[in-house]
Amino acid sequence: MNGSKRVLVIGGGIGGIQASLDLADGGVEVILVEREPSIGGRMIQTDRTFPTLDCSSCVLTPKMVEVSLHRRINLLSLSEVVEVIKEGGGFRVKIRKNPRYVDEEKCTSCGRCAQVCVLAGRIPKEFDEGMGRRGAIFLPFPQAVPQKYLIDPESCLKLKKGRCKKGPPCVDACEVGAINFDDKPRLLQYQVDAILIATGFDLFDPIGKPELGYGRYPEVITSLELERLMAPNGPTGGEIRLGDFHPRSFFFIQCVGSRDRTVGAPFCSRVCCMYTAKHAYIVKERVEGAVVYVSYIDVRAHGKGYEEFYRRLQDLGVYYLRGVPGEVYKDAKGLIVRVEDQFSAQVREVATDMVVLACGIRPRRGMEKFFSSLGIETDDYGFIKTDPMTPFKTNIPGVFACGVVTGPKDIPDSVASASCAALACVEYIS
Amino acid sequence: MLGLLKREDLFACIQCGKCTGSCPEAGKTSLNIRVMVRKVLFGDWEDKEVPWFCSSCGACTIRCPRDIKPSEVVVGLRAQMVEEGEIPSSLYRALENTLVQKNPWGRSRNKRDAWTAEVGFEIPFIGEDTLETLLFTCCVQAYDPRCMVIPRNIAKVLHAAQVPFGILGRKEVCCGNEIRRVGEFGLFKQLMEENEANFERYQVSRIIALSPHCMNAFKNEYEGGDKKAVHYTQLLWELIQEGRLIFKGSYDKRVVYHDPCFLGKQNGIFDEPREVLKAIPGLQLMEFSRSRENSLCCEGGGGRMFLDVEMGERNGHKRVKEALALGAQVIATACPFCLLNLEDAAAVLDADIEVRDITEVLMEVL
Amino acid sequence: MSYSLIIAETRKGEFQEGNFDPLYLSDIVGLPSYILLPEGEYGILRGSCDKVIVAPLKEGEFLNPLNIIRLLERTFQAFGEPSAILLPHCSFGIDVAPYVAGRLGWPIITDISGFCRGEEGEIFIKTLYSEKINGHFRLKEGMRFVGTVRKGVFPKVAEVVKETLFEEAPSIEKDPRRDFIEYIEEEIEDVDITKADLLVSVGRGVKEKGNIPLFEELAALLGGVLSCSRPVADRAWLPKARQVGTSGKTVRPKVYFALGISGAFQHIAGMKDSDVIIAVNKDPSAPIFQYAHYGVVEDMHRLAQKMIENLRDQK
Amino acid sequence: MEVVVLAKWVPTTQEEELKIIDEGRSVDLEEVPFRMNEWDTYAIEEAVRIVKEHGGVGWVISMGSEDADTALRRGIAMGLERGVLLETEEDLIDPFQRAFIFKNLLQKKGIKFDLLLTGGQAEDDEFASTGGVLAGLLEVPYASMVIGIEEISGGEITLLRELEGGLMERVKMALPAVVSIQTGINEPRYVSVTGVLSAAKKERDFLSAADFMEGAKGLLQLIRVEIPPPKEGAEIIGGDLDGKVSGILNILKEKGVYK
Repeated sequence: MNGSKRVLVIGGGIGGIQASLDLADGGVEVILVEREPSIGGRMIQTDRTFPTLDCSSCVLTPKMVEVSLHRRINLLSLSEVVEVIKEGGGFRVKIRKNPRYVDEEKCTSCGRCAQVCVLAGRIPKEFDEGMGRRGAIFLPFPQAVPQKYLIDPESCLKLKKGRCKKGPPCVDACEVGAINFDDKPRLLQYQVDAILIATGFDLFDPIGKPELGYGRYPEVITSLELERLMAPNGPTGGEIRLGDFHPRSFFFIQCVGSRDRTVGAPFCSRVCCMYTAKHAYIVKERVEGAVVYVSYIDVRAHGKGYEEFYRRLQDLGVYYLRGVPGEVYKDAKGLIVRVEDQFSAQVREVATDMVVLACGIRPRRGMEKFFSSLGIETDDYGFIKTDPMTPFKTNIPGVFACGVVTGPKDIPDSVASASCAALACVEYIS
Repeated sequence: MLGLLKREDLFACIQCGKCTGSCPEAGKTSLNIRVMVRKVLFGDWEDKEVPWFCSSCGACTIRCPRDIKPSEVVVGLRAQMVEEGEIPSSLYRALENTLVQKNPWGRSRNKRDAWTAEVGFEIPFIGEDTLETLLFTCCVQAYDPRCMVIPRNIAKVLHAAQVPFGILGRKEVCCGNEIRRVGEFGLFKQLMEENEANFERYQVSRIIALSPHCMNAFKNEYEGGDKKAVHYTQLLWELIQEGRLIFKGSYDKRVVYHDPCFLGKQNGIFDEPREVLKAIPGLQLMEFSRSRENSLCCEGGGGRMFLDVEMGERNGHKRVKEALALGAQVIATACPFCLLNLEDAAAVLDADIEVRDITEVLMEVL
Repeated sequence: MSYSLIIAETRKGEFQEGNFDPLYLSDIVGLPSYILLPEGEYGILRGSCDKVIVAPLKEGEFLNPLNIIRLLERTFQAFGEPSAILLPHCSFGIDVAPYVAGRLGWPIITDISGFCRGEEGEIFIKTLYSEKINGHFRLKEGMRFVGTVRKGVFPKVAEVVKETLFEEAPSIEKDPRRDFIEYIEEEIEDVDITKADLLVSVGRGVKEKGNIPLFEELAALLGGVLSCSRPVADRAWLPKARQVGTSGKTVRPKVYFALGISGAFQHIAGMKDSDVIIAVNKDPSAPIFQYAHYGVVEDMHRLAQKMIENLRDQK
Repeated sequence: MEVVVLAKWVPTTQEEELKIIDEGRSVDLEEVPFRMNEWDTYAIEEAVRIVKEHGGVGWVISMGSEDADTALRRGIAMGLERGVLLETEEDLIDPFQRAFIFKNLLQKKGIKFDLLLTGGQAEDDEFASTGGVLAGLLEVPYASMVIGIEEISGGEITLLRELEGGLMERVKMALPAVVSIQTGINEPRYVSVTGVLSAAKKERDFLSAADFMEGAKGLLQLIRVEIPPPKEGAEIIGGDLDGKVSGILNILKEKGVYK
């Protein structure tokens, strides 16, 4: 019924995926633009979801595949919207598709190229938050969609310096001749009737809280880094270790970069209490005899089954400690977390093997310019402003938003907002 | 009643405890700054001893996620006691001395320029010419024989680098940084006004502060605002970059740098002192685990140089032990209070380690 | 012939040494000396003054300016009016002298530490501005005054040996408005600093209580006892029993090792008879260097540190 | 209970190298800062406490140049109520004369007191006499070097005098009386700069000392001042820190107190 209508969905995380599928299933043609080489977003980086502890990739991978196969979804990976012009009832959008240097049509995803890359295992892997390594030619992660290799021009010797080992080896290894060092960015233009923004979030960079020792002590990691250590498709195959170091004691610090004016973020990120609870659970489950501390300001277990999950954690013997640590440093005993345990009003200096920072949520970096070019209003922190009664609408008619781009949400809420926004789109364009 | 704070400001406190977790005095003294903020909010803080435990390192205020400024709550409580006249006797002396002689030690104001005697050349009074660059000595460096070497060294460096500068001599009065922190706002204002009048009268366009405490006062507390005050380490790094200091010889020692709270944490000057040290030939710079923003307070601030409080292990002792564990031969710092406290600790611990001001290390190779 | 009347101090029946200074001053000025005392035995005075006048008053009644003034009135009647009333400069002298001067309408000079006679007449010297200045005072209306005399500054005029007469002062009706009740001894403390051969004594320069243990250690390593000056005891950094000086203990150790003590007269008075005084002070103009046999210009903390290091090494 | 304190505004000379001027007749105090005589702060504190406990009015009276008003303001800031300054530019050093002027003031102005407190001595001339002479002139009881006031009741005061060698005496006196206060009797409260500034708003009486000179002639004349000749002085042990330490240890060994 809407065969001629077209919607641009920006962002291929769980929100963008759900919205695209809903729109496409409703007969709308979807252009799904993803900046990264694969869709999947933040959710695909996580090991499991809370509070049910479902395997994230088991839930998400089928949806990602469905996106790639859907006849009404045009997936543009490695792509960015560069211009949007209001035109008639709709928009004319310009999209830059960045070069992959691997022909998507030809690549069979055999992986031989990656094996022979001179830099194989030497470049920090984005998907693993730098915990794992890749080469200059790589597949973002095993379940990536599109299931195509790409070359990172920043590290590839051929692209950067013009010369690699003879061959180069990847070219020699590729039986289908998919590698194309001459690939160039392409500018695509589309006419769309509506736009749905689902650009998601970044995590707060804890370098901004120097007292917590991130970037200084390798044993201080972010929650997303821990996700990668826990995930079966992560650098350690799900084993919680740093190289050969197997931590036995863990200290989780919540509200890192949330509820914190010193870093310009007085808001609550909504998800950290629960994902930390989940982490604590998995640690207890996988590391025998693990000693786990969780420091918090308030535990906000507001969702369905959340409080019960929190309670389960306590039954497992996790020390929930009310008080925000002042600092993390190292002495002869190892990492020391200095924190006031408020219920005993006592300052404790807790020695621990690993500190995990529950970093708060920030809008995706680099979106401000795009939003302002469109005239989209954002709040003080860069989240898109919406009205309470239409939480999926931006101030620009025809531009909708879902997921964390309008404010912190967990996965169920993001999915719900995606479906709502999709519905609103359909309503708008008909 | 709370100095610069109003009680209403404290309602925003969510009792997260970041302050207490950050406080170098928490645990070892009975100061629990979170509890103090809470009790002050409810108007039932009564203790007269605990507020004196704070060393004004500023960590609580810098890190407070709600911008409550707990260290100002301490200052407020102190101000209340100052107005009521109930303060520790040692502080009584320091304040009386500052009122009368313009320095907390009660040394004669007329001897404030005594340190110039041994520099070997005439140091002009700032008013003698349009010199514009003022070397601000302040009290510890002017009177403490151990610290007098700092102004002398800087004077020599400026002289050698042909930077014209002058001093206020007997006209200089205490910068008031600690006076404000012990809650004597009236006296602070008096000192500020006297110094600012001199800055104005002699058209000072740049102030070289020897102590981070003075620099902080000029930059952050004086009504005139940023009087182009720089810390001497900033000046030294400038001179080194401009190639105006010529090094002779080599300082072949392992040196660990201790960040003073008022230089580092509170004013963000972390790199210049390190750059100066790194520029010294032969010097091997080491880092404490707790360095930069996490530097462990020497406990010399907030009037604690004149106050005697009961406490557990002195942080200076911890610091010296940390330096020994690192294998450092020298602890270098850039604040007279840190210098005195750390040197004292090294002596008490009988530690085989030198404690030096950065200027002292520098002079070895100039 | 006029005379000088010395009102002497006794404590618990003991004749105080400080009474000799007014006696010697009287000899130097050239006046016959009469000495007024409470009930007691004063053979010790034979040969050193012209008259010993014993008042029919108990010590507690005598050491009282209100009774003294009544006693003086009767004494003047009996022996004539003196040219000078002299007292030792001590808690008694300073209690009685000004009151007597007020009642009599006479000038007063306290803490006299010198005397000379020249063109300007008789000059009494007293220190001003914490010992930094000597003031030369002249009596505008001739020799009639009340004075207190600093202890230990006037030597005995060698040739003076007097035929001392012992007399009884007339009895008086006591003034009921001031009454001695009792002496209060300070509580006995752990150590007796008056019995030590070596005193390590700290003053204001110690700066804070937290520094005391350093000097305790130094004293212990040297086998001495730690004492202090008034500011240290006032702040209760050391017990009062450790205080040297006029309001504390008078000590005569073999070595008095003073650190960070500037040398207020009250302190000097309590230690100046030590065999050897070693003074450490960072201020080279500290008055204590005038009294010490050996001086070290140095920060007391730095020096103590170093000494402790050396002493530990030797052990 | 009417309590009067005599307080003096004195030059702070402890740290100064003083110079003689005026052909040997006076000391150059031009560059010397002034402050409240330390003993007087204890006397004022004691007065404030007495008035607080027994009610009545506390007075602070000072004599000197107009700068001595600061003494009044400090006294008021500490808790006294009334301030009187006897202004004079003359350097009245004779304690007898000073006391006489105070006597005239009290009598002419009808200032009655139950207790008059002075500091044990003034830091500048160290006469320690004004209170005692005044008590004599007024024929009221007097006690000096008081280190404790134990009780005031029934027109009597029980106090402790500090004697030498750690000894004290307990004395009872009838009121009205004059008492001179020794340091250490209490812990004087701190007076903040703001406190002194706001005390400036309180009413004080500024009178000319010249109006109270009747019969108050100077009996004592300061004809000369001089810097005392340096005493023999100490033999200075110099050298570096090690040299100083070994020098001291040698003396201790020589004297046989340290082996």
